[in-house]
Order: sequence, then C-alpha cells, then structure tokens
Amino acid sequence: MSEAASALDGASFEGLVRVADAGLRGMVTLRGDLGADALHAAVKQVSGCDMPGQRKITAAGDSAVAWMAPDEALLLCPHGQADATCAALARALDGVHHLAVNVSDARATFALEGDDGALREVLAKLAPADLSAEAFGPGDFRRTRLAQVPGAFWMPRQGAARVICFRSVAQYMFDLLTTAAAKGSGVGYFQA
Amino acid sequence: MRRYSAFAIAREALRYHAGWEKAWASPEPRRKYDVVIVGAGGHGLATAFYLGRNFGITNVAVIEKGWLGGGNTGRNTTIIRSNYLQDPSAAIYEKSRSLYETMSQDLNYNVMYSPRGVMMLAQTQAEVRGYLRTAQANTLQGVTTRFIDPPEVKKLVPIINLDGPRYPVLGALWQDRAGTARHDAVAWGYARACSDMGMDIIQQCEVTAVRREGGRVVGVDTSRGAIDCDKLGIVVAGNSGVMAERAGFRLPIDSVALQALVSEPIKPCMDVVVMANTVHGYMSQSDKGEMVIGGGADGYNNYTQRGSFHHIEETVRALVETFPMVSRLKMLRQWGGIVDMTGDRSPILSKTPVEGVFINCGWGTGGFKATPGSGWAMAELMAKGHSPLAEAYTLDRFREGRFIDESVAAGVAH
Amino acid sequence: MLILHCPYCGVMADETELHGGGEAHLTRHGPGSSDEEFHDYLFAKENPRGVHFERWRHVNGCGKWFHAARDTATLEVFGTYSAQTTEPPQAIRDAITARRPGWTWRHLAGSAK
Amino acid sequence: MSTRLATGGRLIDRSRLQSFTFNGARMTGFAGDTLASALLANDRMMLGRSFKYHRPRGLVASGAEEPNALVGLGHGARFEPNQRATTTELFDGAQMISQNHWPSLEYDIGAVNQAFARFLPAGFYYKMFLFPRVFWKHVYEPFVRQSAGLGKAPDAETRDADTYEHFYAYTDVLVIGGGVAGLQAALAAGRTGARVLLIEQTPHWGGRAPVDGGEVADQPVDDFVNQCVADLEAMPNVTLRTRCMGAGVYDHGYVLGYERISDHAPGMDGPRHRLWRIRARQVVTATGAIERPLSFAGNDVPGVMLASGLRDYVVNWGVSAGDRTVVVTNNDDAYRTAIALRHAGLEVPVILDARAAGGGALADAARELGIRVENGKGIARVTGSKRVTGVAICAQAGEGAVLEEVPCDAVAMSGGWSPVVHLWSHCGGKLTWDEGSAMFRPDADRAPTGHDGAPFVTACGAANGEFDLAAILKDAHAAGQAAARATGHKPGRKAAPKAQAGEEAPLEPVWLMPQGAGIKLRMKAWLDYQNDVKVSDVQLAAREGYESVEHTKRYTTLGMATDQGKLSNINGLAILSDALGQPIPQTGTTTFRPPYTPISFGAIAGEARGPLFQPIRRTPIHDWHEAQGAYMEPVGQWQRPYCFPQPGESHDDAVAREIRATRDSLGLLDASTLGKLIVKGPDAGRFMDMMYTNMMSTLAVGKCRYGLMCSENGFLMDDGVVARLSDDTWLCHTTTGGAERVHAHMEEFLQTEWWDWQVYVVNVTEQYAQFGVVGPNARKVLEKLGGVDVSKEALAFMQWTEGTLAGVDSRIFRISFSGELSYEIAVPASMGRAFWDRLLTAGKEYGVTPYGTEALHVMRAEKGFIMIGDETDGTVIPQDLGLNWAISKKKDDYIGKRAQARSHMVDPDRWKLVGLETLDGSVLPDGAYAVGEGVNANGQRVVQGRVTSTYHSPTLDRGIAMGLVLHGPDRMGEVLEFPRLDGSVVQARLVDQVWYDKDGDKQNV
Repeated sequence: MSEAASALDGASFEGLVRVADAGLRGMVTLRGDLGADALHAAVKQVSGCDMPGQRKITAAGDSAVAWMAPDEALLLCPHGQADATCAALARALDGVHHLAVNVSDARATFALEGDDGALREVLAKLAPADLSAEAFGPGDFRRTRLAQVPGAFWMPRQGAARVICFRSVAQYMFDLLTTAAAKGSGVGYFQA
Repeated sequence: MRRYSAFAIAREALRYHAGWEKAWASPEPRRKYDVVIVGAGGHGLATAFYLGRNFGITNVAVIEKGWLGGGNTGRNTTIIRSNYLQDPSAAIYEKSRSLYETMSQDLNYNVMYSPRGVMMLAQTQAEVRGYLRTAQANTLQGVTTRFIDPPEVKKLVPIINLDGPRYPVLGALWQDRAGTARHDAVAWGYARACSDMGMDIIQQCEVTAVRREGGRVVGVDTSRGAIDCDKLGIVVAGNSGVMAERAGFRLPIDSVALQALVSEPIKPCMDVVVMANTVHGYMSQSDKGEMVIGGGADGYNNYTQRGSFHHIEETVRALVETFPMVSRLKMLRQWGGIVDMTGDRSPILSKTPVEGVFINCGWGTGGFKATPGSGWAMAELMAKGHSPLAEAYTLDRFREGRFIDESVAAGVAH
Repeated sequence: MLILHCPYCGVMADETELHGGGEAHLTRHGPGSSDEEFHDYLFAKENPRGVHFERWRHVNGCGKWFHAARDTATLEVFGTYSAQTTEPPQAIRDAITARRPGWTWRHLAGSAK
Repeated sequence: MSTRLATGGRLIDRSRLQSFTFNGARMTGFAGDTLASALLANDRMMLGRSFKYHRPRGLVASGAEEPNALVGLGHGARFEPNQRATTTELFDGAQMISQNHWPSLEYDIGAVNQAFARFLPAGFYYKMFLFPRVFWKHVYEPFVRQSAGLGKAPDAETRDADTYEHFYAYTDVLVIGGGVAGLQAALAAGRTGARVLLIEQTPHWGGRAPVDGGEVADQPVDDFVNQCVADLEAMPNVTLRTRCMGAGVYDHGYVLGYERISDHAPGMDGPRHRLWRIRARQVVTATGAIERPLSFAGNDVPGVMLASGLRDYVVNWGVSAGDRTVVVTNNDDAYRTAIALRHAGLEVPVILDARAAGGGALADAARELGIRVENGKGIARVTGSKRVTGVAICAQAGEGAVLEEVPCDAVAMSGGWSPVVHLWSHCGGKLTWDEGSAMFRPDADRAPTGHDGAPFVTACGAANGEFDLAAILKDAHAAGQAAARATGHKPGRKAAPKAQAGEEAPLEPVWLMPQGAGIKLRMKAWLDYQNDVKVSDVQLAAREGYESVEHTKRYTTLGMATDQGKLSNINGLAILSDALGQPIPQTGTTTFRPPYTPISFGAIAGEARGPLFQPIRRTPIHDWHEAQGAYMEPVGQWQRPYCFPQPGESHDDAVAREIRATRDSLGLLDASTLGKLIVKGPDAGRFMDMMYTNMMSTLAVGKCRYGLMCSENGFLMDDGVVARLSDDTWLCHTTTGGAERVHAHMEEFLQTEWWDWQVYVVNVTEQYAQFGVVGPNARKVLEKLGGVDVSKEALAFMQWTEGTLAGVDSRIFRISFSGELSYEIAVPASMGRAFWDRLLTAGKEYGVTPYGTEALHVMRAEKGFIMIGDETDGTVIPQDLGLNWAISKKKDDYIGKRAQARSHMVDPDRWKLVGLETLDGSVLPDGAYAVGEGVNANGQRVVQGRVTSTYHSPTLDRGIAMGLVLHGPDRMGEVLEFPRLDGSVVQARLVDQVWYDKDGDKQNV
C-alpha cells in the first residue's frame, strides 16, 4: 500500500534537537495477562523479543515490545507486517483469553535525535516525568502526558528518543516538540 | 445603631473618627435562643437577618467557629447573576439578585453592588443552542437576559479576542443587571444589621455536638458552653458534612477545593464580567483594578483551602487565549476555598431527619451570588416550615432521581 | 499538586497524569435494591475530614484504576493499592493506624481490630 | 538629590553605558543597574503615586519588597504595567513610564484626595455612596475605578510578542535563595551526592552578605561566596540557577520556579519566562529577611527609605539617595548604613536610636567615625512633600514634642527584620513569635508535610530568624545536611565554615514613633505605602470591631497591595494587637499565598497559546476539508466541517445544497471522528448487555444494532451502532468525542466492579478513517470501485462485511443515519485520504457532494432520529425519547436500569418526545418553550415542553422540529404556543417526529 500516509508525511525540524515524523510504523496492541507464560512465548515467537518488564521496552531487529500496563503490551514492527503479526498472535494464543489488534494507523511516531541532554529537556518541558539519566534511559518506556495529550516515549539509545501519540493530535505534538526544541530555549539542566 | 452616611463621615472626620461605634457586638452566649444558626458566613447571617426582618424572630444566635465572613464569603470572585436554566435555580438566584439591588440601602452598608453585566460566551454551536434555550427559559422566568452577537460582545468587551484560532466567539448570553458586589461587605453589613436587631453573633465558638431528644433538636454544645434552642440552622459551607454528622445524618456532598486568583491592579479595561465555559475561565475587573479570575475545582476531597496548580494553569491559558493582553499582566495572589459539591451540583435547603434542624449547603461554586436569596428562603423555611424558593431543594430529591442539573445548558460551570 | 504511587506501573505519578474517581469500596446496587440502598450507593459518600479511601485512574499512564488511602486534611497518603479489593488491605490499615491511631472509616476502626 | 557616586558599586560595569527613558526623558545607567538604581542615579526619587490619596511615592527598598517603584515598561507588544523597578535589570533602550497619575507625575489631579484624606479613612466607602442608589454604578464607582488601578492596561489588541515555556524538574533537594545561607545549604546537601537544585531570584549570588561585610573562614565574605559558587558548579549533581524565583510551594513537594530569562535582554531568542514545576523531595528555604519600616509621621515622603535599601544603593550600585541622610533605628543593623554612607563620603547628620540604651559595637564604630548618635530619640515628623527636606526630632518615649529640626534629603529607617517566611507558610508551615527579635519565625516543629506525612521544608539562615553570619552558616549547613539525609543521602563530617561573629545590642520593638504619638501624627504615619493605610486606619478598624487580622486587612486594605504587605504586615498587626490589648501572637498573621512576588500570566500559560492553546484533533481528511474552504466546527477537540460553502454561498445555502445532493444522488461524509471500541472475551456478551440497554449478546455475527448507553444515574449518555465481529468480539461505535468517555466508562466497570469477567476493550477510533457514502447512487459508486459485493442480497440493511474495496482493506457497514441508502466504510487511517480521493473520482459522474455536520443533523432530524446532546442533555432517559424498543425487557440488569425505576423517572408527567410542526411552516426558535397556564409559586410562567432540535428542512421546505412535551405522545394533533424571544408566539402542532420516508423504503433498497 504505497499510498499509505503518516499523519505528517515526513515533516521535520532542526532546533535544539532534530524532530521528525518517524513515518508509519506497525503497531499491535496486545491485551492479556503479561505474566502468563503463554503470552511470553507468543510474544517471543511473533516478535523475537522478550516480554518487557514493568515500564520497559525490548527490541530485536526491527521489532520491539513495550510494556503499557500489566495486561497490555505494544508490539512494534514494520508497517506492512501488523496484520500478519495480529494473525500470528491469534494462532499462538489460540484458546488463551487475549485481544490483539492492529493500531498502526491510530498513532503517530516522532523521532528526536541530537544532544542527549537537550533531548531530555525537550521532553521535560512537556511531560511531568523525571527525565534525568538516573531515572530514565535506553530500555525504559514511559506512558505519560505531553502538555495536554497522552503520549509515550522511549530512548532507542543515548541521544535519541521516540515519542508516540494518537494520530489525530500528530500536528499538535509536532508543534509542541518543535516549540520545546526552538533555538535559544535550552535549559541546561541535564548537562552533566 | 448610628446610621452611616456621608454626613456621618464628615461629622466624625472633625473629631478624627474617634466616635465610631462597633459595627456589631461581641456578646457572651446566652443559655437559650429561639433559633441558633451555625455559621456566620454570608448565608448564615442572611438567614438570621431575614428571620428578623421578615418574621420578627430576633431571639437568634449566629455561632461561628472562626471569624464572621471568614469562609467562602471572603474567598469568592464576587459574581452575581441569575441567568440559570432550571426554574428552581432561576427563581432563587433572581430573588437573590434583586435583593442585591437594594442591599446597600436595606442594610445601611455599602456592599458596592455593581450591576455591570455578566456575559457568558458561546464558543460552539452546542453552546449557542444551550444559551438560546437559557434565554428562552429566562424570559418565562422573569429573568432579563438576551443573546447577543459577536460585534456587541466586542463592543462591551474591547479586550476580547473574537477569533481565537480554536473557539471563535459566536455570541453570548448577556444579563445586564448582573454584576459584582464587595463580598466582605455583604457579611459585615448583615452582621451589623443582625446585631442591631438584638441578635447575638458569637465568633470563635465551635459547635461540638447537636443535642437531640426524641428525634428533635434541643440545643447545641459549643466550645463556650451549652446553648438551648428550638430550631437549628446549619449553614456551614465547606464543613457541612462534618456538622451534619454531629447532628446525626449524612449529606450527599463532597468537599473539594475551588480556586481563584487576581492580577495586579491596572486601569479600567473591562467593565463587565465575562465567563467562557468552553475554555474554563472567567474574569472581571474589581474596583481596585485587579482582574479577578475564577479557577476550577479539584477532582478530589480536600479540606486544605489549597488547590492544585494545574487548575490555575488551565484557567490562565484560557484567559490568555480569550483576552490576549492579559499575557503581560501578572498573577498577584491565588487562594482556595472549600466548597460543597452535591450529586447534581445544586444546593440543598431542606428539613432534615432531625426535627427542628434545617440544612443549607451544597452551593458548590455558586454560593456568593445566592447569599441574600438563600437567606431569604432559609428564613422562610425555618419560620414557616416551607418556602416556595426552597421547595425543589430537598434532601430526598436524590432518592427520587429529581435532579436540578444546571450543567445541561452547554457545559455551564456555575 | 498530589503525587501518588501507581501500584500498577510503579511510578510516582503527578496529579496531572491522574483522574480522581471519588470514594472507593462502594457496593453496587442494581435492580431489586431498595431506594435507600440505591441512594446510598450513588450519593451517600463518606466525606471525612481525615482518612479517606478513594479511587484514582492513572489515565495518562497505564490506564488502570487504583485505590488510595489519604488524609483529606493534610493530604498525607498512607498507601495506594489494587482496585480489585472490596475493602482496604490489612497492610494499608496498619499503615494508617501507625499514623492516625484511633482512626475510623465506615465500619473500619484502626484501634478496634 | 540622589546621584551616582564617583566610585563604588560592586554590581555595575561602568564601562557599559545603557541608555533609557523615563516619562520620555533620556537617561543613562550602567550594565548591572536595576531600573531603580539607574533612576535613582538620575535623581529620580519620586516614581509614582499612591493608590488612594495619590501621594507622591519614592523608592523605599532595593528588592522584592518594594511597594512604590512600579513602572510601565516597554511599549507596544512588549508593554507591561507594574514592573517593580527594584527587581528588573536595566537594559539598553528601556522605556519607562510612571503610573497612577493624571495628567503627570508632578502635577496630579487625583492628589486632591490628599486634602480630603481626613474624610476618607479606612472603610469610608462602606459608609457612604449609599444614596441615591443608581449613583454607585454611574457616578461613584467609575470615579473609584479610574482613580485606583495603578498601571495602564496593555492595549486591547496587544498580542504578546514573547514566548513562554514550562519545565519539569525532579530533585532531591531544592534550595531557594542564593545568599550565603542558600549557598552553604546547597554545599552541605550537594556533598552528600544528593541531587540539588539551587535557585536565586536575582542575577547575583551572595544575597546581602557582601553588602553587610564580614569574614568567613578567614576570607572576606565576597571571596567566600565566589568559592561556594565555584565549588557548587564543580559538582555534577548540583544545578545553579539565577534569575529564578521560588514563587510558591505546593502540596507534595511541588514548587514553582519563575525564571526570567530575557527580561534583561528583551527580544533575544527563546522564551521570555520559564515556569519551573519542580518536584522536590526536600525544600530548603534560604529566602533571607526583609527590613521593616518605622511608623512615624511623614514616613512616606520620597527620600524616606529602608536603611538596608539605602546601603544597597551605595554599595551595590554606587548611588547615593541623598547628600545628608538621617538614620533612625531600633536596632544595630542600621548603623551599617551610616557607616557605609560615611565611607562613601556622604553626610550623616545624626543617628536617632529609639533605644534608651542605644546600640553596641556598631554604634561605637559610628561614633568613632564622628557621627552624632542620639539614644532614646525618634522622628516626630518628616518635612517635605515630594522630597524630604528635614526631620523633627523628638523623644521616643514622649508624644512628639519637637526637640530639634535637622535638614536632610534622605532618611534611612530600620524597625528590625522579618524573616521571609512566605514559602515556608504556603503549604501549611506554622510560625512562632520570637519575642527577643520581635519577629515571626518558622516553627520547626510544625513544618509543612508531604505525601508521606513527613516534613519537607526546612528554613535556614535569616529566613529562619538567624542574623549573625556565623549562626546563619551553621544553621544553613545543618539544614542542607538534614534535607539530604531525609532523601537517603549520608552527610559527611565536614562542619560549617567558621565566621567572625559580631556582638549586637538587642533590638527594642518600636511599633509607633514616638510611642505616645497623637492622632494627628498617627494619621500621617503610614503602614502600607501603596494602599495608603495608616496607623490611624488600623486603630479605627479595631475600634469598629474588625478585630480579626483578616477583618482588619480587608477593611483597611492593609497588605493587599502588589507587595502583599511585605513591609506593612508585621507593623500593622502590631498596631492592631496594641489596639486590641492583646499580645501579637494572639492576633496572628494573615495567610501567605503564592506567588511570592507576582508572576506573569504568560509564564503560567506557557506554550499553550495560539495553535497550541488546546490540541486540535484532525481526521485524515482534515487538510482536504480546509483546502475546500470548509467552515469548521469544534466538536470536542475535533474539528469537523459544518458545511462546505461554495463561493457566494451562505452557510444555509450550502447546507441545503448538500442535503439535496445527498437525497437526490450521492453525498459523502467524513465520519472518522466516530468512536470505535473493540470489546472481546468470553464474558464480552454479558458485559455488552450491562453496558447497553439493548440485548447485545444475541446480536448475530455479521449484523449491526443501534444501541443506547446510560449512566448509572439512568441518563442517556451515548448511542451508536454496534457490530458483532465474531463469536467473542463486538465493535462499538460511539458519538464523536464520546470514545474516550465511553472507553473510560467500560474500563471503570471492568476494573472496579466486574474484575473477574474476562473482557478486554481497546479503543481503535483513530485506526480507521470512516466515510459515509450516502444517497440513491451509493451502491453504484461502490460497485464501480469494485472488490466487494455490496448488493442488497449480499449486504442487507444493518449488516456489515469486509473485503478489499478499490484495493483497500475495508469494513463496510450498511447503516443509515440519513434515511437514504447508505454505507459506512472504514479503512486504515493511513489509506484514508487515498480512499477518499477514489470515492470523489468514482462519484464524479453522480455529482458527489461532501456534506458537513449541519446537513447530517438536518437529515437525521428529517428522519426523526435523536442526537445525543440535542434530544439529550444529561437529564433525559431513553424512555423520554420513546426509545423503549431499544431497552431490553428480558434483562435483569443494565447500567442505569435501577435508576430508571426511581419515582421521578417513572413519573407519568415526564416530558416525552414528539415532532413539532409549525402552523405557518416557519422554523421554531432554538430552545423555545411551550407555555402552559398561569405561573408557578415563584411567579414563573408555567411551561409544558421545549424544543430540542429545530431546522429548516430543504427536503420538505418547511420548519421541522422535535421536542419534549408533557404527555406529548398522547396529545398528537394538539397545538402549543412557543413564545419567541421578541415576544411574538409561534404555534406548533404535535406530530410524529419522522418527517421523511416514514416506512424506511429508501434505506432498504
């Protein structure tokens, strides 16, 4: 489906850090008891990733699995593979009470890249979360609020972050992030 | 009582104001009164005043835990209006508003009632329909309101931004005889008038128990001794549940913090009161020049008189959007009060399971504007056992599912 | 500005991530209940100046409801716990007793265990 | 006169000239000046007029406590009234104007109030303006308002040129105040490894100490400060921040920091202010102390200043307030001012020490410099009006008999010091009265408590009532260590640095000077300079029974000015206590409320302005709608097209055209905003039966059913079409903007009531773009797109199917909200726009017409369908709307069922839904009521119904309406009267509310 379009169609911005629409990403919401062996096995089988612990994200290849709640995980995969992932989960979890659904298009993803401290600052202007390196780093996943909308973020590595929000507020989120990353607005709080 | 007037001031000025007498007496409590009112806020004092004025009942004590007028009476944003949708609301708030019109003269105390007009902005199609409905209802209720168009809004409020990128102003419900009054003066004026009628206002006296015999009230125990009474009125907004518990019954009330704030004073720039319910902000300018701003209520039970800052934030951003010039003004002070929230956000003016005990509570965010009307209705209820103005506001309406819900008019916050 | 520990996702959550849901441990009354029972279910809430058990939802977070034991006069939080309980767990009650000897709430009393 | 001294000024850079204007006059200052020091250097002592009497007002202080020196700063989109000159840094090009006068600062009409001051005591307005009644609004009030109000309002059309932002910071220890106490506390805490944030409101570290002098660890205090800052900067766990004020301390360790990033350099890149929301586990307030004025007659004349302020101007900025300064005091500290003045080569004709026994070592030092010191003396009155010309000396013990007149052009006064306890008190910290120092200080045993019930604020240094340098450092060191310890960090053994301690003689409280001052002097002895509250006013309030400190404050306006009583409160309550004959602690203080000093609304709003004011939710077709010139309507946070007006078309015209095109051929609706929830699990069926009034568990797979959802209170809260996707899976549609509410409603019951039920719910609203393809040609278009059999046989009314339509994965619902043949098609949101384009292309031959929400509303009304929010308003139950058919009789329970059995809900007199047909074909007014007979007990007109929806129907070319009417369905054919707002009356007949295609033939084809 080459006509498929992300909400912001590749918009990007350079400021304290680079903020860019990360394009379409496959996403599957999996509801179920994340503590159950069956889910661990199914997630591993379908994504190659271990089931993440509380507020963690695990990754393998171009897949990742994020902990959303004790009974909810978010599987990330290439955009075209989301339906197949759902189907694979359904097969793997046959007979186990769960709900797996493609939510790839319900969300927008943004990539923040640049100085690690600046990147943390941009998020800390918007989210009531402790963004210090002691409290949050690669492998962590945080669902919270960014200004007036719910969102979540994680750091694939130092100096990089991904932010997801609902698709309908993609423009709002992009504007928030670029405003927070505007030149001249550095805080200098996280620089060691 | 020595009457207040410009001549009295001139006379006193000549002797350096040495001759002013106390505005109200501070007597020791007597052993027995016909009526005891708990709570010397605006509503309690107004109840006492109209018991005396309308029914000749003056053997009355008003008992106050702290200082008279020290609760919500002195913490609100002083707005007075009666453009309510539902009949019972419109009736009592309009009665109240009309009593404000002559209050300064009735009490011989200038409460500075300023009928500068109150405007409620319509910023969505649903709100337009809601306010048109209110305007229709008000016409039949004898409340003078009308729906005005955006140019008239701008004329009345030059600092408004009609074309916000988010919610353009599509019109407004306008009540030109609504306005503001000096809140402290309302309590002080009633207190002085009550004291003048021979009533006892007993401050710094806490009611610790309600004494009952055979299901009927016989008196109260206080931190200053026992006091007998035939009838007891509980008028203690912010503490209603606790007092009701002492009288042996429960109320459908949650106590939450409601916040307000003022800016530094500036020269007059807004002559009317503007309420913007879609974006949750309202603002007026006091005679001192401060922009007086009402914030939201917390979503949790709280007795601290301190609210959560994010409500202030939400209100301020709404006002910056609606009146862009306020961006460069500064917040001088913020504060909170504890308000009673009932199941339908409308008040309770009712008899109670205890004979002789009457309750007046649950005004939520609308208490100040109701002060004289509430006192008038409560006095009638206590004196006669029923009052048309209080008729709908019984405790048992929640059991029957007979709500008086004002929020139905397009998200109106009181 | 409250900060409450979400027992599900384990963060100290800022109040702006949360949504307050009123009194906890209500018993739902449906068809067949008396007017009195139904009224009390919906309206006769505890509203103490003191120990209060209440519901919160971590709405901008894991989305889960949880319960909190909190003092409405000091805003002290004695603890948060699962919403899937019909009354406060003993550990929470003990924590309250340690801080507020003699506390009471509905049929629960700190000292009378 | 005031002037710049040839030398001195530790904060200014004399090599960097800054030019500015005051009331249009060009002046110059230096980098490092405040607006106040620069004005003073240019001989501008008088800067404004007071609130009530319009008396001349000059600088009193040098910091945040300044009540008088408020100016309008900047111009145009950067104009700001009430800028405190003492706390705003000078910048090149600054434009200042003075406030509260007309026509000019020097000659002010309002100053006539001074002449009437005797007739305008505290509370005078409560006692007058009573007659005639209308005069208050039309004559008195406008006058009062115009003469009050201080600074001029920014222009009505001003759009702030600056930006603002927020920042969340978490820290173990927050230290507020960067004086020596704050620095030492931060060091002590930082050395434990705790995360420390230290904020200071001014641009400089060290606070008062460098001005007052002294030695720490055998080095000058200046060097000590520099060493501290260097040490702190070297610690990776410590963050330092100047120009950042602790504005408020809130519950659970939430603190507001107000950072003024570019007030000293307007127009630079980035935000002007940043509001820090700090979550601190421990807070140390090292906020210093504020000097108190003395109450003597004429203490408000420009030139009378706080002794510390006068000293600051000399030492920090090299500015003298006057050539000859009389010092008047009740404590030793003011001697430092005399000594500093003398060192700067200025004259101090006399120090008046109100204490009979006089001062200690500092007094001796002053005498050694040859300064005359008079013990037991005070000021009877100050001479001069716009500027001090001299003082009359009297005995403090007497009634004010003048002993001697001394010419001077400045007076330095000191009534002792009050710790800045604001931040300690904001969140419930209590105070204790310290008799010895005559001050309220924090009561460490009654500190503010946090979420765990433990204290979380510690005051230290002068803010804790310690004034000796050695004691300050010791106290701050202990506070920093204690705070760190409370966050689980272990302090080392390092002790506080030693400081040289100087012995000071005790202060003697002086609340009135002289102590027996008569009424004429008391009427000239100011407490609150800005609000014109005098000693006599507070005494009057007490006499009239306004005995509580809150009463007195409100009656006199004491402490209600923009300085919030920083200078006046303690003096005022001492006067009040004296008048009431009770000790000061019994009188108590008024409540301290945030912010410490005013903070900009811009900063509070942060980034949320303009496009970021609130989130706007956009569908995948949003850009297309905008490009078509759609008139958008906010529905919740969504923006939906109301209609698509073509050039020259009114909105009404456009709506009519859209409806006709749809009914005649083909309309397209962007319905993406409808909520979509998936409910799945073994218990999903019974859960659905509880959520909806209908029986949903029996819905066959492949079919759709219209469902109603009520609150537990019985009221109708949402409606929508439910489709059964599989044996254990349902898809629920909600209203626009209802998805989050309904989802939360479901989760609430699943998590808190039926947590043993096996059901999962996921909100998939935004996964799909959803379109209504509506009209007689709808099927033809879909067939043209191809890929799915949408024939009547394959896809009957109220069925759904899925497949690849026009090459796009689609779910197709055969449902209708318009009465026409209609399909709703859901496609992945990423394909939404592409699919929409295909529909437009394929529909071209049928004149495909996108329609908006208003056409949607009119068409549903023509069919008699209810709309949540129109027919319902939160008080309406389904039974009122004749929707009994959608309420299952077979179920024992559903949410709302019990509530609907209450007496008022089953009352036969509830208003019920009917159609309303005007006799003249006109459109009933929105919200109109049907009147009944007479009036009720409150004199209100009796009503018997109301209009819930009313439109002009282009299809019928007449007004159509629905309404709720008393016994409505039993009164078909009756005519009711609906008054219009203009007083005229519309008559309407009660009719069936289905106006169009009553039998449903069109949607069933």
